[in-house]
Amino acid sequence: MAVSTSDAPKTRRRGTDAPFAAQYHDWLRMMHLIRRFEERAGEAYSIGQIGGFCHLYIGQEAVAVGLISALRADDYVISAYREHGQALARGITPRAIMAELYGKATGCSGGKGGSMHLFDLARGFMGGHGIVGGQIPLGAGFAWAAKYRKTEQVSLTFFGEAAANIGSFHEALNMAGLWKLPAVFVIENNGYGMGTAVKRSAAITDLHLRAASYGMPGVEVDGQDIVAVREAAETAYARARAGEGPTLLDIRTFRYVGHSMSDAASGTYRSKEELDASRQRDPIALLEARMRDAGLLDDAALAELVASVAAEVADAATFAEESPEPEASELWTDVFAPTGEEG
Amino acid sequence: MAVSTSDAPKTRRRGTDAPFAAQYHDWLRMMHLIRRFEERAGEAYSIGQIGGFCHLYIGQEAVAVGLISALRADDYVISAYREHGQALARGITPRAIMAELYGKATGCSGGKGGSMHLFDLARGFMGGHGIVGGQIPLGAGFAWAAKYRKTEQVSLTFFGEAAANIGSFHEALNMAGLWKLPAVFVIENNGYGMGTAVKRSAAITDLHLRAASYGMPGVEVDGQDIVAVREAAETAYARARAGEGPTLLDIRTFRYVGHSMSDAASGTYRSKEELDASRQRDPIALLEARMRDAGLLDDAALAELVASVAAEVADAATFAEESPEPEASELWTDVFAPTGEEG
Amino acid sequence: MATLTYRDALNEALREEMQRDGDVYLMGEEVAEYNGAYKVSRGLLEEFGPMRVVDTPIAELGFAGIGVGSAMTGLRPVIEMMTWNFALLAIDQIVNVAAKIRYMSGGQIGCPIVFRGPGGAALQLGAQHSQAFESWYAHIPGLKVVMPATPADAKGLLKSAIRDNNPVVFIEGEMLYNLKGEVPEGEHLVPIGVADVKRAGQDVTIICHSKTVAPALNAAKALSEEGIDAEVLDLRTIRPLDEEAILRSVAKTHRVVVAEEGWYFAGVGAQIVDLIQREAFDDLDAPVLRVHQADVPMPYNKYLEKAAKADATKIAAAVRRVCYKD
Amino acid sequence: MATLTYRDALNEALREEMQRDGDVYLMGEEVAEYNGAYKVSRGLLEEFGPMRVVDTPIAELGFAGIGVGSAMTGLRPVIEMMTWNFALLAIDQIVNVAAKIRYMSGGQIGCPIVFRGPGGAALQLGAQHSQAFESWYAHIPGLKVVMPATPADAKGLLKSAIRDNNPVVFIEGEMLYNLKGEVPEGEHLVPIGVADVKRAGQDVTIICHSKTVAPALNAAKALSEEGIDAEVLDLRTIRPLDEEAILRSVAKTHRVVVAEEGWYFAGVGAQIVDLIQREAFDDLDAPVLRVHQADVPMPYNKYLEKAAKADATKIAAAVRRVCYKD
Ligand SMILES: Cc1ncc(C[n+]2csc(CCOP(=O)(O)OP(=O)(O)O)c2C)c(N)n1
Ligand SMILES: Cc1ncc(C[n+]2csc(CCOP(=O)(O)OP(=O)(O)O)c2C)c(N)n1
Ligand SMILES: [Mg+2]
Ligand SMILES: [Mg+2]
Repeated sequence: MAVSTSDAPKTRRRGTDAPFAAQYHDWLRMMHLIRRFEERAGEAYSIGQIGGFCHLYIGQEAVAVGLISALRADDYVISAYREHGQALARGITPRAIMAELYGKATGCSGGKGGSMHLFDLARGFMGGHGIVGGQIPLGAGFAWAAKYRKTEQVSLTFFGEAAANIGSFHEALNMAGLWKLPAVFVIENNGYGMGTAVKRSAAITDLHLRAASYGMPGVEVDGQDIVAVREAAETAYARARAGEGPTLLDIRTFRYVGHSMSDAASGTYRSKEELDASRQRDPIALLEARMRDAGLLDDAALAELVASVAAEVADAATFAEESPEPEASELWTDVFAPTGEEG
Repeated sequence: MAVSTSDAPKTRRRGTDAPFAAQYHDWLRMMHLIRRFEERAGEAYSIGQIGGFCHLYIGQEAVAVGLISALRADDYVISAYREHGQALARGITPRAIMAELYGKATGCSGGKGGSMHLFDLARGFMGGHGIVGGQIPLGAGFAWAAKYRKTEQVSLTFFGEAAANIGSFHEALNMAGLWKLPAVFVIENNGYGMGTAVKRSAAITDLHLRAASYGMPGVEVDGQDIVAVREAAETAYARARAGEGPTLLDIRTFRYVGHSMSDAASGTYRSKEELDASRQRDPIALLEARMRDAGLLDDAALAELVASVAAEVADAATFAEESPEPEASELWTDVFAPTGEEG
Repeated sequence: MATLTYRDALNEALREEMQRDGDVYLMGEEVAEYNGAYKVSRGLLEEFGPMRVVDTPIAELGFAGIGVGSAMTGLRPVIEMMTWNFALLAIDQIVNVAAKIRYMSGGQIGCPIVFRGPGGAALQLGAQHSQAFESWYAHIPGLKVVMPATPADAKGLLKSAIRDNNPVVFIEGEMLYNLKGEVPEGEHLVPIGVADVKRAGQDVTIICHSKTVAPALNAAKALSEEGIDAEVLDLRTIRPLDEEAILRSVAKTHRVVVAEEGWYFAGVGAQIVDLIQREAFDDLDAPVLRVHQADVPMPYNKYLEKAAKADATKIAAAVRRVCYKD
Repeated sequence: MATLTYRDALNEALREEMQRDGDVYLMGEEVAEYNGAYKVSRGLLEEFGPMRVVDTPIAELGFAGIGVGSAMTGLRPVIEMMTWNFALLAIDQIVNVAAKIRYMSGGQIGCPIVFRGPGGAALQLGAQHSQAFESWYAHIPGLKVVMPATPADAKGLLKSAIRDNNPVVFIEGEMLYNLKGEVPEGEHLVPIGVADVKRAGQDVTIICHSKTVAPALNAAKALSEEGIDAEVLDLRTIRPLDEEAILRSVAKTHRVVVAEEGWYFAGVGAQIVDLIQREAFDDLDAPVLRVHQADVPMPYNKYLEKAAKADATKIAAAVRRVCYKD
């Protein structure tokens, strides 16, 4: 793996197919599930069934699936507010997530968290955080805990490229590098922070080079090619579990939609042309082509997959709609730990 | 000037003497003045004439004098709490500084600031700040103001190497690089943040390499050789005034004393041997040798210089002792601007 | 007078002050090309250009410090916090530098800066995005804290804040931006530190600010039908607090309810209670009661959120209690 | 009982709890090899090693977040802030994560963490190093705020804080570290949320905490010679506040002075006044008065600093006024 102290950006290209072929179907289904889920969430939002802020993941599916599919069940995952896709990839059910977006008692945060605050402790899914960069030190903290307990767990932290300019990024990566924590820091580089393009917010645009400040490898990865993402993930996890320290991945991807439901996909800060161009390397289409080439997918199989995903998402929406609101008394619970269970 | 994206540390060696020979005497006198002033401040502190925290600059004199001697009168200087030397180099009188340490009304901050908060707006000396790293965005702000007003002023920001691990360093340098601000960021790298050696606080010890994250040159400089410091300063200022943007200087120096008056010079975290070794390249002795080689200094001249410096510091101490305390009413002034002078 | 939204009133204040004084500039996330996350700065980039309307990276601590530094040299920055929740990252520069630099420098260095943006809760934004921090900033000597509730006050107070030579924490409200009202054109200055009687009344005083002003007026309307004539006093400025206006009203009504959006413990209302019981102890016919957010992080669910928030119903109930009419 | 300094009582609490529970670790600047900037952690590195006594870079936001993250996995970190002034840089992690994570996650994820270090002013450290922020933390639901005034309480409360399953803001005092007192050996637990009558009295209640306890006792001593018998109530915990203990004392004395180190506006004292006038309105024979820091940034000059601080003289004067004896 390239250490980032040299100038040339390292782009991980499609790797050999062999090792992963058996998992393509699962990956493809999960990417379709994420996309369909997000489309449905967008519909629900636009008719007021979902409130607050809602940030969709459409276009970035290969990043979450490629990275999370390679994790151990006891590893930790943490992200920002654009985390529906990562939550699904980590195995939280569409029902529990959709119900959370609806604010229902059956949601994965009991209706108290919402779209930006999805949690599932049993799956090591640690949120869902709304303050840009705030999850980066937390991710380093999970890695610290893994090192403390000698469990060889990995802590996987997702954040947007705009978060690479905030102080917590610098402080957390320095300590992670200094202490060789088993952490993998993922810049989900979709090119924009709200309406601000990378070149207007970062003094350098090859963000993987920042790894050099922290004594860790920095790798640029093609985020539309799930195989490239998966390969980068495995290298980074192996390094982390071996006690060799953290890795910074700069994963280049695209956000097909607006920053949030209240932002247009194109217009003010990016052109329709740019947006259309970005869709040319669609992560789902790329994997489908790869599978067809390898004779692992035909129209019938794809149709069946798409149909089952649609059904699962429809079921999740129905479940969310029919689920009860939290009890009024829930307003007052979960502020403090139940008494009598001191450590 | 070397851009820091390559691995090899660039150490600026003694430059040619010619261009600066005329200024050696002033530099030497200022370095002696700083050292003698700090010795006297230390004495005053130990008998309770000075209170609070007191961080001495002994050993680092060439850094302040080399950098500040090359500034224009209308440039800005800002530092942390170890700033007596920089305040003197910027021309604040020993009387006004010593009086401030004594908390007297005649002090450069009216007795309200103290050792950590020396100010002189007329000289563009903007403090004296106590929160590690807090002055770095402020220094970028002076540079922003210079760019806004098109004045070709430079903003010179001093901070310790331990401050290079805090978020404000990252945020400020990124914006300075992004906006090509006329700023020079100086890591006064004395090897320790309180009791913590660089290698225990930073994931990489060649801190000038961090400049690569911000698209600016990063240069390692021999901070005991005032000529090397001065040369690095001139290159960086020229770049800033030309609108080419900021520079990060990693200036290697030594703190001969403890972190503050309440910390021993050696013992707990560094050995007597290490401390003695560091004194082998004393910045004052090095310049004296250079001057003697060039026939610019003899024993008589040196004795005279030392005597006049001693007299000036003694006068400053007497002035401070005899100066009045601030009026009791001063407690309530300077919280808000005088009314009636709205902008 | 033109009828403007609170948003456009702020925009007008910014435009007028930037036209008036070349040292005034606006800096923050998405303020320029995006016209502001809440469109408060619409059109300003076009009119004033990229040096005076400046998009920043996401680096609240850094750009707050850059703003403070530039103000130390005499510029008059307006630093937009996309929301005040994010200002927690910048609070060191606001509290340790902006609020103290004049004092620490013995009066040499001023800091004429405005930090502005929406505070408090909107709708279903969850715990991290729904916080009212005015009591925190008001706690700090050296800061002024301004919180307009109407479009006219928004314009007049922002203009005064920009001309003020001290750091001003100017807290708006996402839920107020679309509020419409009459706004005087041009040179309309509302002085900082002066409260405003939004409704005169005899029986009880409802002290409120920002987002609790409208509910207080609604409560007063409802109560008038029950024969309770409530005075609604809008603080407009939290610091310096208009103590005279508060005591004047209390001397008239002898009963007080303080309504604020934030949490109760050491909130703004607590300070007002302290003032009243100290300075008007014998005027009071009943203990002062407070209405505030439920003492929990803000929940996402819309019904729980509604139950958590201060509203007209809760204000009216508190008024009935202080009038012993419940 | 052994006589220990407040510093050594804290050290004993840390040592005992680290011996008791392998999930407890200490992290912060200079806590390990340097034995702590104020030597509170002396000897702990030696006994527990570098994974459990951890020196950090200067990165308050980062290591506070690392602590919070590790607590989310069930570890029980004690995060030392070299002083609470520097915690302003970390306050986003304390307020937006530690205080809210349990609520936002619907009760799934706890955060058993202690943030500790000296708060308030020492001697001549200037404006940026002399601030008391307890009212800020106490404002936030989800945080507990503990401020012991004696060595025994320091040990007993720190042990309770470390065993508490919630985030605890534990504020010590540089000026208290050398204070000596009797400290029970071993399993000495002082419950969080329980105030303590440090001196019983009949005529007036002085409510205080942390650094105002000693001056309150001195004032009470002086006042007793004037025939005023003052009760001194040490809050010990700011949040949850022991409201019963306060109201019990007020019901007895009918007169109250609240003394705190920090600024007045929306300070802890304001909340106590709010409580008392609401719950004990008819018990009060005089308005509650408050003693606090002058409403200015802390000056460096020693005489100005002394004049700015709350002390026994000011407390005694306030007591005379509430007793109408001045
Ligand atoms: C500290 C902070 N500042 C500002 C915001 C408002 N905000 C939310 S998302 C966002 C853009 C983040 O962009 P990026 O990190 O690239 O992530 P993306 O949205 O592209 O996934 C901003 C400015 C915030 N939530 N937190
Ligand atoms: C934010 C913050 N954290 C901690 C401190 C306490 N502190 C004061 S100086 C210092 C060490 C700084 O070392 P360095 O930056 O190398 O400067 P030097 O003292 O060596 O000149 C520390 C930890 C502080 N003042 N501010
Ligand atoms: Mg992005
Ligand atoms: Mg240092």
